[in-house]
Amino acid sequence: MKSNQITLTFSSIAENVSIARLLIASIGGQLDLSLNDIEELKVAVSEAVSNAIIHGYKSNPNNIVYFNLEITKDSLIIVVRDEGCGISDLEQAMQPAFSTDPERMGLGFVFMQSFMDELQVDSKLEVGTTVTMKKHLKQTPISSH
Amino acid sequence: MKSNQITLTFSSIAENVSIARLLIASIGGQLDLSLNDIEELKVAVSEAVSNAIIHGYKSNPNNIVYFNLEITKDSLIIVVRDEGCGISDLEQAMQPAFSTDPERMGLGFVFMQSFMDELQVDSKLEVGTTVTMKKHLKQTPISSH
Amino acid sequence: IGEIRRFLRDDHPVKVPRSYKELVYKVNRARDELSATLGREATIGEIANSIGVDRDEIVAALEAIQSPTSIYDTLYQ
Ligand SMILES: Nc1ncnc2c1ncn2[C@@H]1O[C@H](COP(=O)(O)OP(=O)(O)O)[C@@H](O)[C@H]1O
Ligand SMILES: Nc1ncnc2c1ncn2[C@@H]1O[C@H](COP(=O)(O)OP(=O)(O)O)[C@@H](O)[C@H]1O
Ligand SMILES: [Mg+2]
Ligand SMILES: [Mg+2]
Repeated sequence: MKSNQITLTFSSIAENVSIARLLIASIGGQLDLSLNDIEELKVAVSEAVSNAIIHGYKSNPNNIVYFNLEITKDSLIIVVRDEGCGISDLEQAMQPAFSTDPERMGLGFVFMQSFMDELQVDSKLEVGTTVTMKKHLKQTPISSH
Repeated sequence: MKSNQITLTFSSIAENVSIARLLIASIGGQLDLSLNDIEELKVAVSEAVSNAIIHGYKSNPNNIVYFNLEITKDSLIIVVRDEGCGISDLEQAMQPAFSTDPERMGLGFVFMQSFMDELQVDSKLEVGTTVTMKKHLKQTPISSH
Repeated sequence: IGEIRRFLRDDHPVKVPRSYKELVYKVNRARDELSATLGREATIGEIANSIGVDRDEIVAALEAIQSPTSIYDTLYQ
């Protein structure tokens, strides 16, 4: 697969989570991954994008979420960025079952971590949050089409 | 449907045409358009994006195509832009069956025109081409083509 | 978790055309058959070839039938 750069920016409304999911799934299709791998990518992306909308922007629809994909020979790099409120205690936020919202499960970062090969979160209060996730790609098996 | 802004930028490779198609189809679904309307939007978008890649950038993968969607209360505005070679004679280019490539059918602009409610093309040699297409929402579309 | 499931279900009414459900049924069957034959997970391209559709049709159908509820159902079994 050729190298490829894709950027999606969108209003922070819940409907757009599905657009980000479709985009990553389509890229998973281009990379000829298994349905299982594609599902995992979708979950990781959903969690990161939902966090940007719900936590970063407090569901205010007038903000913009930045979603960037880079495909190289051996990896898929996904960046989800918001210019929202930021995270005050990152170590705590990333702990399983921790959430600042009692209604939520606090498993978003756990999913990102377990479904991706690398996860890095950078955040600054009142500046925003950037989530960078990497998936190593196997050298492509012979695909017939 | 709430107002929504979505921008997709991508490497000018043929595989990415299908991403633009998926995206517009998903938006069409959110807008609750008919399957027929969605199919037409997909064709109009494919034609505009393919033109940017094939004609604007001569299929050089190191260039970027800009695809912008804006949804307002009463319309869907689609902009496809390239920073490629531009069109020397726009009036001629938009005529049915005209193509600078003898292998092609020259019907791209015809489809865009007939499937969308408004079409505007701006182009400048060595600067690039911007295609702006508009679909009115909420009026019962009596298919006229 | 029951609360959350109900919330997600009520909050995201998803309309699914029957053709998508049928396609997903075929996809799942092809996936099982191919994976058994190959002795590994089938790729989406292999599944697409075997049932004669584009990969993106599979992608669109899977997303359309997917409600947030089903994500959590899968993950919390
Ligand atoms: N983009 C973000 N902006 C601000 N805060 C965030 C962001 N992402 C995560 N957080 C914080 O980290 C916590 C844990 O996130 P997560 O593991 O996804 O669980 P949940 O979303 O269920 O709360 C959130 O409750 C929130 O306080
Ligand atoms: N984005 C573009 N950049 C440069 N030239 C273009 C662009 N879009 C269209 N053209 C020119 O206009 C002609 C007609 O386009 P179209 O109606 O789509 O037919 P076709 O793509 O089959 O040639 C093309 O052959 C090409 O010369
Ligand atoms: Mg979360
Ligand atoms: Mg054309």
